Amino acid sequence: MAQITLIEAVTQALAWEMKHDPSVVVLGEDVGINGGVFRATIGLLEQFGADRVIDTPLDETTIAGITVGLAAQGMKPVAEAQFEGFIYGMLEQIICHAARFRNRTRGRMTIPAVWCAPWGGGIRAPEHHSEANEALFTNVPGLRVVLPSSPARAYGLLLAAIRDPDPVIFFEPKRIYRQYKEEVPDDGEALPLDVCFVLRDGSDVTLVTWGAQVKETLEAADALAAEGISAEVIDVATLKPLDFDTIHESVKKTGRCVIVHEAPRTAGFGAEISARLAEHAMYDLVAPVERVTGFDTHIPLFRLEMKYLPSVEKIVAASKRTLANS
Amino acid sequence: MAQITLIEAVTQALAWEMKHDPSVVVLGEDVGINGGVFRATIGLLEQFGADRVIDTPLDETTIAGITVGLAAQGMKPVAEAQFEGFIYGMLEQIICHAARFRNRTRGRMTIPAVWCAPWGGGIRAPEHHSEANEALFTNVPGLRVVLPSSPARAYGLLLAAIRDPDPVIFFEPKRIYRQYKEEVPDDGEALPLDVCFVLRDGSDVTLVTWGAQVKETLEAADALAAEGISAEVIDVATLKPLDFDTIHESVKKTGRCVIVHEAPRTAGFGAEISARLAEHAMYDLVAPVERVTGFDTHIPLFRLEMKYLPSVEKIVAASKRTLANS
Amino acid sequence: MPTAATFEIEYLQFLDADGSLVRNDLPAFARDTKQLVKLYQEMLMVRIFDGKAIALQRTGKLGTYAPCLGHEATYLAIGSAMQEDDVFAPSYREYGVQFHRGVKPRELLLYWGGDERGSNFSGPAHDFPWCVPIGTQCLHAAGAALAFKIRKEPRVAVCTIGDGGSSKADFNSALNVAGAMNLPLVAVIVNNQWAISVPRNAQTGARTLAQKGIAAGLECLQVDGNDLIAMRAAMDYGIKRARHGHGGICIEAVTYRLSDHTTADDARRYRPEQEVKDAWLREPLRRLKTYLMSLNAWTEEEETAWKEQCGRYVDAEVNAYLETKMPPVESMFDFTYAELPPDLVAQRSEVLAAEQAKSADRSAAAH
Amino acid sequence: MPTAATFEIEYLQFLDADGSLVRNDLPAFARDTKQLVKLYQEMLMVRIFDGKAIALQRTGKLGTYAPCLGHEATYLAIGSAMQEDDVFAPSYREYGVQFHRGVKPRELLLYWGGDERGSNFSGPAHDFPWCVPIGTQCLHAAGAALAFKIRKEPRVAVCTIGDGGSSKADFNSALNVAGAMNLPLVAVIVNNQWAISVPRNAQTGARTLAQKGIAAGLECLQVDGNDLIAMRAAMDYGIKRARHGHGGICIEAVTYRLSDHTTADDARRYRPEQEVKDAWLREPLRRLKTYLMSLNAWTEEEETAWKEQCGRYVDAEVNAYLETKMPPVESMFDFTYAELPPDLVAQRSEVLAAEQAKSADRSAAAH
Ligand SMILES: Cc1ncc(C[n+]2csc(CCOP(=O)(O)OP(=O)(O)O)c2C)c(N)n1
Ligand SMILES: Cc1ncc(C[n+]2csc(CCOP(=O)(O)OP(=O)(O)O)c2C)c(N)n1
Ligand SMILES: [Mg+2]
Ligand SMILES: [Mg+2]
Repeated sequence: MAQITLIEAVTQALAWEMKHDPSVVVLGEDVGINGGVFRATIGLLEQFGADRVIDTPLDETTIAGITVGLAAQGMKPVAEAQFEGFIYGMLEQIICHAARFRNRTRGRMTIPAVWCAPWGGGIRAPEHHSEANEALFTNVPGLRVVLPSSPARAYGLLLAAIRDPDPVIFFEPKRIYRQYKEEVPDDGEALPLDVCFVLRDGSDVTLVTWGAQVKETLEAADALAAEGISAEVIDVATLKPLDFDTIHESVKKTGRCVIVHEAPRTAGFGAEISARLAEHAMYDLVAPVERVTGFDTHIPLFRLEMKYLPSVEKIVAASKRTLANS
Repeated sequence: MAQITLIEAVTQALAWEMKHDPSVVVLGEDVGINGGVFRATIGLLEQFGADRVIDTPLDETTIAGITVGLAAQGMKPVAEAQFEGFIYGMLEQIICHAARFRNRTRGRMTIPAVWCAPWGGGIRAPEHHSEANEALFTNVPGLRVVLPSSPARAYGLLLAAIRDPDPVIFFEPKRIYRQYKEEVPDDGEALPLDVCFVLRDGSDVTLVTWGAQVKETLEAADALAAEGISAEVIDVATLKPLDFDTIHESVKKTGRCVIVHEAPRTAGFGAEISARLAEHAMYDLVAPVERVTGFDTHIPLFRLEMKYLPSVEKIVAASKRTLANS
Repeated sequence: MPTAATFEIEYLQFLDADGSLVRNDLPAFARDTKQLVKLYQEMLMVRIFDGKAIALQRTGKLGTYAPCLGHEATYLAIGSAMQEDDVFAPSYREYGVQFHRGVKPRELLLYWGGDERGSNFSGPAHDFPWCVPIGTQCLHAAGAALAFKIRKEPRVAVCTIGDGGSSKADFNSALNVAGAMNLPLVAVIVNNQWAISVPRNAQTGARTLAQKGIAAGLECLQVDGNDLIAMRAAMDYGIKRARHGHGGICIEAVTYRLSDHTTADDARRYRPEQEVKDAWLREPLRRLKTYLMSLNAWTEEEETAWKEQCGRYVDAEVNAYLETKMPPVESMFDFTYAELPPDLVAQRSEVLAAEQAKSADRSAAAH
Repeated sequence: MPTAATFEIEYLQFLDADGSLVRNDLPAFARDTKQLVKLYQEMLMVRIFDGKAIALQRTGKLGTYAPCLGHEATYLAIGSAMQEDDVFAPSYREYGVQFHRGVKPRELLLYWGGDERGSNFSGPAHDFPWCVPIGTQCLHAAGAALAFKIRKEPRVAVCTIGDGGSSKADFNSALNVAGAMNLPLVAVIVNNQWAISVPRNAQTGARTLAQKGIAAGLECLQVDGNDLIAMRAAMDYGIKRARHGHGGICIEAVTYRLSDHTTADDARRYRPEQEVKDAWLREPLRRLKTYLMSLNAWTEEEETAWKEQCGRYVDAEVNAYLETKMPPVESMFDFTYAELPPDLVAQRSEVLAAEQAKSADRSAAAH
């Protein structure tokens, strides 16, 4: 069995599902002969033809709107925004229609579609290629918001996203597209879309994160371990609907929580997790919740972007503060 | 001095500023001869002419984009989305450009523009006319998000919004457009854009809200008072940037906090306030924070919408829970 | 200079405002006067329903309502030209099309009455629901057309949009993708001259709205939208081309909004009375009636009888609407996802508990 | 059938691919060979800069870079036709326009080098910065044009967009509002045949891209974008009309992207080599050079000397770029708002403290 990267896992999942479900089509800019600017769709055109691997005109409004139309008429479209920073033209269709058709029509018409986009910073890209804008979607009822952080989870969660009867926003952490390889059996096994993944058990502090920050967070856990601090690491994976129980169980055990994400802090999705802890885990917490996040500024162009993103250092420091405080 | 409603205060502020600053223009759909579908711009066309009160083609992308262009070239545009539910076509321009021009150009080019929209539910309107989607904007650096809840604050905050050198999202709680009248001197006095307003002093519990829910929250405070419970009521007014100090000071005093908003709960802006309390006021809180909000569903069409919106009952019940818990 | 491209847009009319034929190449369907009578009857039914709906709103029995007074010919032409398995993507006032396709007046009333169940209607299950965000439905139709093309189904997607909506980015995107992918899309611009208070000329500098299709490389046609025969001929032409793989078309139906924009609007604020008076001289029913009577295919007696029949039918539908029970409160949760996630399950039972408590109180109070 | 409207789109070319005149009505400016020589020199300078920038990226001294190889004539025509107080709204590769308007190569390099300070450039302060979200700049130009109209300033706004970008909703919205409001907007579609890997024909079914303007009621013109003379004549025409209140124009400049899309792209994945070879035969510099030499207005010696001069100039700019210090870390906060709100003040000092701590550690370690 081959070892593959996160982005290869995305391709593998697309190929599996297209092979087994003729209603699945992929559409977007440069997804065809070019195989996507990150090669997420490489080989699909050759395998499935131009009817199912569709290069659209350059217009996100078009992509989002025909995706809704396709899904409403029995197809299962996987629409790509070339970068998360170009998804804004899709929002009217996603928020007004994809997220609402089931409710609007009392279930008569539904939108089983996936919107994919490379997500997040840290790859020295030009402006608008480094956003973390998941908070645009997490307050919208009817959507699922998914962010895999490993090849295996990318494969299993994307399969689940495509099979899900409701619209799913699937953000791909581009910074770790090729961070490492792992064995991902191409067996069509989906992963659940409603659970957080505990990546590392610990007893002193719970580190909650998603996307590319899983890398720094796990490294921080190692660093803490070296100092005798046992950190539990949770990859939220599906932000919406949120599996709060898994996070709560962990905090009951550790009494401490550090939330890590690269989006700006204020009204980032970390706030929801922190809020739920405040509301449901107040008596479990022995120290205030900490958030290690991007600042409330735009992510800078790449000369400074690493100063903006959460770092192992910052995560370690925040974790120690939760321990100092008690 | 005349007594005016909230929407009349909006018109009064627009007229004052247009009279005193020739660079101010108003643009949107039906803002001209029709005076806006809620009459927010009534009389402005007659007073200031078609060059400054501009009926645009029916396209929110157009409105938002030319607003950025106008502002970048020395005008102070006030752009109207006819309803908050039609603002999505404006997001690419607001998020990618209005919010970023100052940063992108190191201050060379700035966007002193205001985006207004009637906001929120409860007026028995058709679909898409009742959203509370402030969370789309509160995670976006570079924006201000303002929600007045009285005629006087509508007047003072709108003046401040137009004069502010940065882009401001100004949501008008349409349900209370005509709830009551009060004296609002037309003196061009702006109110600060960086403070919460304490509408009622109290010692037992802090009720934090914004927009139309200020009405129910004040009524809830009365109801609580009748039972001997003293509730402090805070109108956040400017959600972003957030004046957390005022909220924190109040919670230091009361030890309890109930956050009320009509947007869906998960990842609504209430989460940010709750999170900050968890992080900075943990030792002040004697009971878990409560959120009384819209459900994580779409606001229903009007037959059920009042069942969706926060009510005096729900606010009172939540407040009592915070007292029971301690 | 050498010429890169030239374009011509034709104007189609058969029946003038007075109901006389302006050309003699009547299409086949129009020679079947029975069918014309049937369509005229449906137009009349729509108009009677429309008036009734406004009355309901005025008496507080309906929410805001968008009338379709003056659009009847355009709508019945579209409805009758489409096949059942074609897909229709409307905006919010194309009742004539929808009634013809099986949507019930009671369902329409439920929708404007603030009840989602109205959009779960008896028309074709593949037809799109009413669409409030202007222009967005056109891309749904384009997506449907793409699905047909992918699945090699001989089906056509039809969308309607207003003159104002023809300015919306989405509409132009829909035309463009239809041209780029050669999709079976029939886009009809229902140019009723007004977008609420904004006149057609403030929307664009284009001489015709039909020419919006030129930008997308589509066939373009301007039609007298008050002339059922011309409008039906245009639809037959466009649908046939599309169904046979010859691509999309942009049809401008020139008509007039004889009513306020909605019951929440007062057109007298912005529209000259004289313009409306003149428009009444061009309205679609009168001219078709004149024409049919000139053929002795329709009489005043039949008209009176039919109006009464429509009245009874509409009244029955209105009563069915008025008798519809409130939707259960939990229904606001039940269609958010196929399966309710834990958060929603909790919120749902919270609401149910509160409701039960209340009714308990009420019945307690009753005793 | 009666005709509702007809349209014609002309194609403008003076110099063919071999540098011979195809028409004899040379515009006045083109008779001034000195000026043509100067513009040719600027085109050459842009090309030399372009190659240098690619080399910088390949050696890790620059981030992703978008070359403009092949677009030089279009860009210099636009730049030289505009007045200083006109406003330019580019996408991301219109360096020829911008250099002509005073932007420094070092600033351009700073931008692609990941430093916001590059957009605070020495060109006209009212010119828009590079715009990555495709199409959005066209509405900025329309807004600028509206500001000019409101203030009654005889200024023109010029925007450029790619063939791919001409599909973007915003572009069509910009054309439409320009037509509806009669704005002084000159929209230039730089049709270089490719949008990354998507060929022009996959973008639209329209025969020309110029005809996108017909939907908006604008003047439309298709031009050989590799012919400096034709392109400049088209710009002069469009700008003059706009400046005198006759409204907007949509100009399609037909050219070719001789390079990869950006340094992150590999066009060999999707584009036939032969097509590129053929395109080189039509490229803009060769034909203009041939023409100028045929007039004895330019020699190989001058060419060599000028190339060396460009080389020295570009090297100096590159060094200035390479020597630019890192921006201070706190600068990431300082331009978020005119005045920093408390949250940002706190976050800013947090960062500064961390930086100071680090450098303290470092110097401690050093001892
Ligand atoms: C995206 C969006 N913006 C604004 C509105 C508010 N609105 C509803 S109808 C309307 C005018 C539509 O005019 P037109 O397209 O000509 O259609 P008509 O109502 O005349 O049939 C407007 C502005 C909306 N529904 N959607
Ligand atoms: C809104 C948006 N979507 C997608 C992209 C990614 N992207 C950057 S350039 C490009 C192709 C542009 O092609 P074209 O408009 O022809 O301009 P060219 O690069 O050929 O000059 C794409 C898809 C973007 N920058 N913005
Ligand atoms: Mg209309
Ligand atoms: Mg191109």
